Amino acid sequence: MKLITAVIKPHQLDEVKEALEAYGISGMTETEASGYGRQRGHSEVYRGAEYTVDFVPKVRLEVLVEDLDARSVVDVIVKAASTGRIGDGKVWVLPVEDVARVRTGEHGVAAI
Amino acid sequence: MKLITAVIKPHQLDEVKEALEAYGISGMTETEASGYGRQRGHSEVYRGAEYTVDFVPKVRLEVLVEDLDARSVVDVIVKAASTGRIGDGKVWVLPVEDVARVRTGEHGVAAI
Amino acid sequence: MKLITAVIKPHQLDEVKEALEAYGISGMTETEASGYGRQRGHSEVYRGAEYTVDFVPKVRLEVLVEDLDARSVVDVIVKAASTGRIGDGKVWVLPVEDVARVRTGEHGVAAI
Amino acid sequence: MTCDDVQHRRRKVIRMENAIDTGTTAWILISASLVLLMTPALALFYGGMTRSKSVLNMMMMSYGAMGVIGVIYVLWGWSMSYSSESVMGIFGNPFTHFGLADTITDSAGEYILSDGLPTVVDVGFQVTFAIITVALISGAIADRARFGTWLVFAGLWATFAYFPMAHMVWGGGLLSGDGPFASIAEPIDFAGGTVVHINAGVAALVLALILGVRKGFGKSPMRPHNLPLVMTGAGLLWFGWFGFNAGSAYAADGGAGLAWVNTTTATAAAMLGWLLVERLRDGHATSLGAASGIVAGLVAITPAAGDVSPLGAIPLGIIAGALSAMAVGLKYRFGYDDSLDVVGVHLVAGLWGTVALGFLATGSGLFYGGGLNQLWVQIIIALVAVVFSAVVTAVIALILKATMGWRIDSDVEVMGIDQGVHAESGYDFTGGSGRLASVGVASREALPGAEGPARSEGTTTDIDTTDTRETRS
Amino acid sequence: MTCDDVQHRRRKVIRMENAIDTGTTAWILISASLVLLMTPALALFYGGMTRSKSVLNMMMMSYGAMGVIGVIYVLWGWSMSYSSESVMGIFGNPFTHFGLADTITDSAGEYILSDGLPTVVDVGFQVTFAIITVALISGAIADRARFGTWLVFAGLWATFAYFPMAHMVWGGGLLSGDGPFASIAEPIDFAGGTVVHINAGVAALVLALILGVRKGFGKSPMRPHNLPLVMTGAGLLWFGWFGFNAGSAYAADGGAGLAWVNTTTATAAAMLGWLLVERLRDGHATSLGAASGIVAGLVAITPAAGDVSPLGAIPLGIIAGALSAMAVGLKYRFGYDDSLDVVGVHLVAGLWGTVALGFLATGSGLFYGGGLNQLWVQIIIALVAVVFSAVVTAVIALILKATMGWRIDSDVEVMGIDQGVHAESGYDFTGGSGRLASVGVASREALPGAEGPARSEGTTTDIDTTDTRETRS
Amino acid sequence: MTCDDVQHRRRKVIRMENAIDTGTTAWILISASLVLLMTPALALFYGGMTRSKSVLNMMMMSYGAMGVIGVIYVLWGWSMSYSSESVMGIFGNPFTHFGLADTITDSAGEYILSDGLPTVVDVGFQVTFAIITVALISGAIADRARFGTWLVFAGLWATFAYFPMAHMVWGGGLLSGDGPFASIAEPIDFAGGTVVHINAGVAALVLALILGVRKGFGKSPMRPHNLPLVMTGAGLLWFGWFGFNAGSAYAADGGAGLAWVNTTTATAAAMLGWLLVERLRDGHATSLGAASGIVAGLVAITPAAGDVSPLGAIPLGIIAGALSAMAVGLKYRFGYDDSLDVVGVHLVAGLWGTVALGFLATGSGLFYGGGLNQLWVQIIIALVAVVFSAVVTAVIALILKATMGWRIDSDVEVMGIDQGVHAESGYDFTGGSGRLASVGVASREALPGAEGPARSEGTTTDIDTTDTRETRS
Ligand SMILES: Nc1ncnc2c1ncn2[C@@H]1O[C@H](COP(=O)(O)OP(=O)(O)O)[C@@H](O)[C@H]1O
Ligand SMILES: Nc1ncnc2c1ncn2[C@@H]1O[C@H](COP(=O)(O)OP(=O)(O)O)[C@@H](O)[C@H]1O
Ligand SMILES: Nc1ncnc2c1ncn2[C@@H]1O[C@H](COP(=O)(O)OP(=O)(O)O)[C@@H](O)[C@H]1O
Repeated sequence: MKLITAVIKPHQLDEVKEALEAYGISGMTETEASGYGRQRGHSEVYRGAEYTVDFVPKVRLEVLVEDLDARSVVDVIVKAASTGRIGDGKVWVLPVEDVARVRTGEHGVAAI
Repeated sequence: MKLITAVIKPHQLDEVKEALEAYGISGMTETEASGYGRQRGHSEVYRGAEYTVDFVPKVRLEVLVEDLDARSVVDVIVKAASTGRIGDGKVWVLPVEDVARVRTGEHGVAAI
Repeated sequence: MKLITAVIKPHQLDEVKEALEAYGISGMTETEASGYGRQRGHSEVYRGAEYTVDFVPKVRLEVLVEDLDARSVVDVIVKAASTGRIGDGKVWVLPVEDVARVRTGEHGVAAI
Repeated sequence: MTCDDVQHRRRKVIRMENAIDTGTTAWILISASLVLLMTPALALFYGGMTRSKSVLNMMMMSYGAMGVIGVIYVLWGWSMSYSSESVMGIFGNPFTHFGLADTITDSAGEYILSDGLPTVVDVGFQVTFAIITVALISGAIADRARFGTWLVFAGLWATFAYFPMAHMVWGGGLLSGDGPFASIAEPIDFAGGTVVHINAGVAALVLALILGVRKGFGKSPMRPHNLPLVMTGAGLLWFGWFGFNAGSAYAADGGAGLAWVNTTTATAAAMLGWLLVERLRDGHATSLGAASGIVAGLVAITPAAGDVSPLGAIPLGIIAGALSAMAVGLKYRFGYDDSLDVVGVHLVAGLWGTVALGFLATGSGLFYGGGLNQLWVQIIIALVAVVFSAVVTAVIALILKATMGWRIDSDVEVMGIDQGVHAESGYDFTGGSGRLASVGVASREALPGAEGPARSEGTTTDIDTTDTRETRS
Repeated sequence: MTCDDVQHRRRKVIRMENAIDTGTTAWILISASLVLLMTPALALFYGGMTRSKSVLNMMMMSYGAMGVIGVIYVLWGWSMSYSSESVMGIFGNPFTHFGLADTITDSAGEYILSDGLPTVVDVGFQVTFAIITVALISGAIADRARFGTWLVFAGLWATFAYFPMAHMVWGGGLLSGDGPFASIAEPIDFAGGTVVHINAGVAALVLALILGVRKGFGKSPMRPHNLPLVMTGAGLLWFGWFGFNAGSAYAADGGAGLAWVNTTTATAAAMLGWLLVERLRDGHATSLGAASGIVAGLVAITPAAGDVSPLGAIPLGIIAGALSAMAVGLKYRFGYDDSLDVVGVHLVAGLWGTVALGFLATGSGLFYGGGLNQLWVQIIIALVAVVFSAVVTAVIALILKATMGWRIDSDVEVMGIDQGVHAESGYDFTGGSGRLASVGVASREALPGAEGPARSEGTTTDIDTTDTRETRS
Repeated sequence: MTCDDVQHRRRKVIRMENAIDTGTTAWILISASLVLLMTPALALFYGGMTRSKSVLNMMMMSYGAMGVIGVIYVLWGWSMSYSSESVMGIFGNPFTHFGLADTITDSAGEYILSDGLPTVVDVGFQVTFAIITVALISGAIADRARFGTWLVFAGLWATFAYFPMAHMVWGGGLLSGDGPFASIAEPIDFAGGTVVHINAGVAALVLALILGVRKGFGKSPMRPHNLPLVMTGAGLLWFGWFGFNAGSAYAADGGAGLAWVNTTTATAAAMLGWLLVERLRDGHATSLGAASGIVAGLVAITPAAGDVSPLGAIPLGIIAGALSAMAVGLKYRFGYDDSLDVVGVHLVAGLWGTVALGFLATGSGLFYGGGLNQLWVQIIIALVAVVFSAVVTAVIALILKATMGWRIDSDVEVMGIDQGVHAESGYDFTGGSGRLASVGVASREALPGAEGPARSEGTTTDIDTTDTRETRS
């Protein structure tokens, strides 16, 4: 099993979710995140003092998948999340040793 | 060493924390998350327009453990987090190559 | 490739970011987190009822690096994040199987 | 109608005057506006104190009281409070002035005046008291009450507890200067210690007992989610209370000025009293303590605002703050879930303020050489108010429990009453995900693109109460 | 000047009195203050309803209106509204009283009075109406309008739409009791159903059409980010509206009292009306519904506050709430992005309140045996107001579209107008990261340690509109 | 007492009148209420501007001032301000009217009147000015001051700086029309430019210098955490300021109306002035700028509200806004941490408003042909106020520094003063984890299930100041 983590732009979330669902993935976990990279932050001015905010809002998605699906799921995400502009984000794949479903106590692929 | 990640229902957090502490684990990191899965979200109505919120609030726990503890810690979490209802969450285990404690600079198992 | 996750004190974030940048790392993802460990939380009192908040605010940084950089990046982070006090946090290293850049679809080291 | 048709607050002699006093009229107009503002202020005070998942329901209980009482007051509320056709000194005949008949203008089409004040202005002033009193009670039943049951309760309680009590104390009834106890000493309730605070505080206790505790009461943390809101509420309450207390002088004169100064002095003192207890007992002076002390002081000075000196207002306030600070913990010991401490603040400080007049009333109080009579009569009216409110509230609440039911589903309580009952969330700071599913145009059509038929069964079932039924696939 | 130089609201005979009525003066002074407060209250009501990324811009449109109108009103606003030199009954000569010349004191240096009220107090009262009317419009163009264009629009619209309409209805113009339609029946607009609500509501519709929809309108969720703010705003609006309606009695008397009571009764009823529609249609009574119902009720009673009975105010309110609750969905059907429902609330309830007087006006209304004349004249003034406002607004808005431009960059719209246009964020609860880059001392130096020269080009380019240019390395 | 016992604001001749003016009384009653509201409004304005970890402490400094001054004003504040037993024209004898003796009623038990206004109403009005002035200062010492020291400072500063200054300017003292400078021209301070704003602004500067800068000042971002709160505060301040300025006319008359209109006009103009500077200098007009401009305008018009024309109020306001917008950056250049810009806003605009009268006062100002005398005397009273406030504040603050200490522990400062000092958090939007450990019933028992004995040592030690001691195991 693999854990696919995707850091994407917030307003692409719905599109990614729908693409995953269309692919057959129906579970995922989302966290709010902030990204630092080539995409620049913005600055704000309060009573003439300028603040630079370097981090840009992102959404971080985690999806557990079977080994075989990993590659295609990465592709699905990349396709759905892409706007072609700086800051579209990253997707990475980690090996997973075990998964358990809390409700049933099942382990392994059945638990995804 | 292993990294155990658990996505659970928010109001089970205290129970899981206490179960881990009883087991002998006394460190963990928590992030707020939202989950998408079999458990449905809810809808809200604003001036007659109905919005569907698909993601459900979850808590995401990360626990670094020694290899030998991994299996039992997963069990401890599953037991403590379970309410027997849809949406109780998932637990997964990742292999960890190195751990360092920032304060002391220690590495490896000593740093957990 | 490796994924380095660091859980640090919030007001060390800027220092760590600058140290990483100085080292040559110019991308990272940040999430707000809460930590539980040796550092104690605090208590609050509302109309005479005392609440204990066990979790302490932390920042969770994720940095994708090439294999060779992993060890040094951990060191850079440990050095920049350290204040010498309880609760400075942890850094851990996970193996990464694949990385993709969403904007371009590139894979592997080029995508970092 | 004739002018002696209406009996009113602190005035024994009602006479028809030809001349309007525009200054007094202006003052009561603005006082009425100030007291009306107190209910939204209370909604902030209460709303900030709940957890974020129930802030809207908490505010809605106050706003709902505005809706219900705002309508019924002009129908039968005024008549039940101030009709001179008193039924055994307990309530006025609801039909004499039903719908404000014979209240606004006389047969010649002229506005009816009483002591230079148009009666219709007084109606406005009075309705605001009825609203806030009902709203106060809601603090006891945070997070768990059916909204429909609350609205019905609001109407019934105003009718059977508030209007009669207003009649008894201010409308020439049993507890007024025309009542049987006045032979001991004239009972003093300047602006509503019995009618408003004891009345609401007792009702709160009764409701808390009848509804039972929230899930996790005494264990889970239920700390205020937004203290700046609480402090804003307390500040606006203080502001509005000038209408409540100084407006109750019924004139723009020195008496109103004295009530104004006493209100400020006692409130400042009560804030310090509460903070002092906290500092000594818990080690920290808190902002919730300051806000709560303000309200305790305002409550305690309410019955006394026109009848103590500013020097007397200082101990009255300090003791009110300290007493309430100590009383709010009792619910944990006795196990009633008076969620936002209506009992600890309004009942305790209301009783204290009413009884303290026995000592501090300038002229008739014990410390001013007036003997024990005033103290005695103050205790009597407080007790009558306690008993009356307890009985009436219990009867209404139990009937509603048996018929409509009081508690929401316990899973909805855990999920949050805002989402479950009102289908809303208080806050959305991230502009999170979600889809627009359908829009409620008159004909309630689904939007193009919305999946399936509009789910008219609402949201409350979408939580983990049921098992496999609720799966997506 | 002579005293008959000024024509004013509901008074046919303007006479110079020697004696000031301090009670009335006090009441109008506080009424003016209350109405001024309505604009910040509106900013809360509107601001809470937007997404968190646009809350500041939303509030700034209201505050900006205070800035612009606050200045131009004393320059030419008063004169255009109330100068007795009327230009065809449509507007007053802006020069007669430019800069309040001959308005405050007479040649002897005494304050000019009219019916016992100093005219300068009336000026204060009037400016607040002009401000709030302009601010109301902004609800239609949330999240997407250039701030500079808005400020210019505010000044032009007040000048060409508001001041003339005030003149027509209250300043002795076309739609007043001195106008041509008064021969049918005297038109009634007690406190601004036509001048304020229909006027602003139509302008909102026209602007929404001219600006076009927001990105994602009807698809993305655009739910309120802070409902406690919305409810607070509604509560403060109710409070402020007492100045608006009861202040429009122009005296501290029974008439003001009647307006006060009607305002409360109709508003309470409208809240219940809105909640009822929601409960039946959507299954949930919401807090946004309660807040919206309050505003709908306040709007509907505005033209009628002095001319219906409290019993008449109840159906007037209930129907206003229900109608508006049904009307807010129309924008989805017809595809105009009236973001915060100015049309559904202010135009619909404003029309209803104005026309309802034809039925409910005590004395002249159909239900009071007054025949059809009042109804007929109410429909006429409503229609004239609709057409006048539509034409004037369209001309101004189209000219601005062609010259300054209305819409912000669509990428800024997605990022959020607060960051893009005002270089601010509404909230920062985490005390997140960031650096102080430079400070704007008079000479605007970079701080020691700030990297590079101060970026004076601002922030709006720092977003993902451009491609490789914006990379860091 | 005799009636000439009290010297008061702008009235040279104090006469005992038999007749109360109820209109004026109503206006001053409501004005007092409005000014009292300004302090909670200030708490919002200031609270929203801090980081979220200090919002409660920031608000508590304002509320704490209400507590302390609310009590001491009736004890000795009134007497020190307005007793006719003046000590060298600097302060009144605190004992003449200690506890409001001989202030409320005369020997016959009748309310004492002065110019038709009951003196007790005036007491209420005055106490609110004292409160807000003290609260204003707190903006300079955000995030870092011991709460106990602040409360003591509040009481001392009111006693030694505010009451004397009120006496000097309004109580017939040195800077009044009865003082030595009146021979040049009668000094003008209509509503408190010197007494309130210069006084508080100078005190703020002195405190900022004595307390020193916050950790990270000029480097870390310290941006406002809740701008809607700031804007709400500014809106409520504007509203409350009508009591402050128009109430200072001491009558419900044309003079009050003029002050009202000037207040609105200058404030609108100042908002535009501030926004203009920002737009030109920084490229963005901000909401914080609008809110700040409002306050700068209100401050500048304060001394001038009754003595300029609305046309004069426009430049007075614009310049106030622009000057303050430029001045707020000075703290970075000179390195004093006047955290929320009390100096930049209150001192600068207060000085400007006071001095501008030399040019713009109708009648005596330079631009009105009055020569230089008025300008000269305005500069003198401003300078005297600056020096007096600086000296008194420095003495008090240094004594407190040496005795109680001003600064909280630097680790608590980093963690957040709310948690460290008040043991509270401003917000909890997630209903996060945590346990109820014990409850403070009178006898403070631990709850069943709470671990170990109640930790009475509070929370401040639970942070990373100590090392191994604080480990869990
Ligand atoms: N080395 C990295 N490790 C972890 N996250 C990264 C890394 N580099 C970039 N990211 C994440 O990816 C996001 C997009 O990266 P950025 O460099 O801005 O644009 P792009 O991926 O289009 O080149 C960042 O905001 C950050 O969240
Ligand atoms: N494939 C997945 N990858 C990552 N997280 C998942 C996945 N499936 C489920 N989850 C997480 O687990 C939570 C519970 O899953 P759900 O399907 O609702 O119920 P259950 O686990 O009881 O079958 C989800 O809300 C989500 O956070
Ligand atoms: N076993 C663990 N697994 C995951 N995170 C941990 C673990 N132990 C500690 N942490 C994280 O590291 C932070 C610091 O740990 P703590 O024990 O307080 O201090 P220190 O690391 O200095 O000994 C914790 O707040 C928590 O976020």
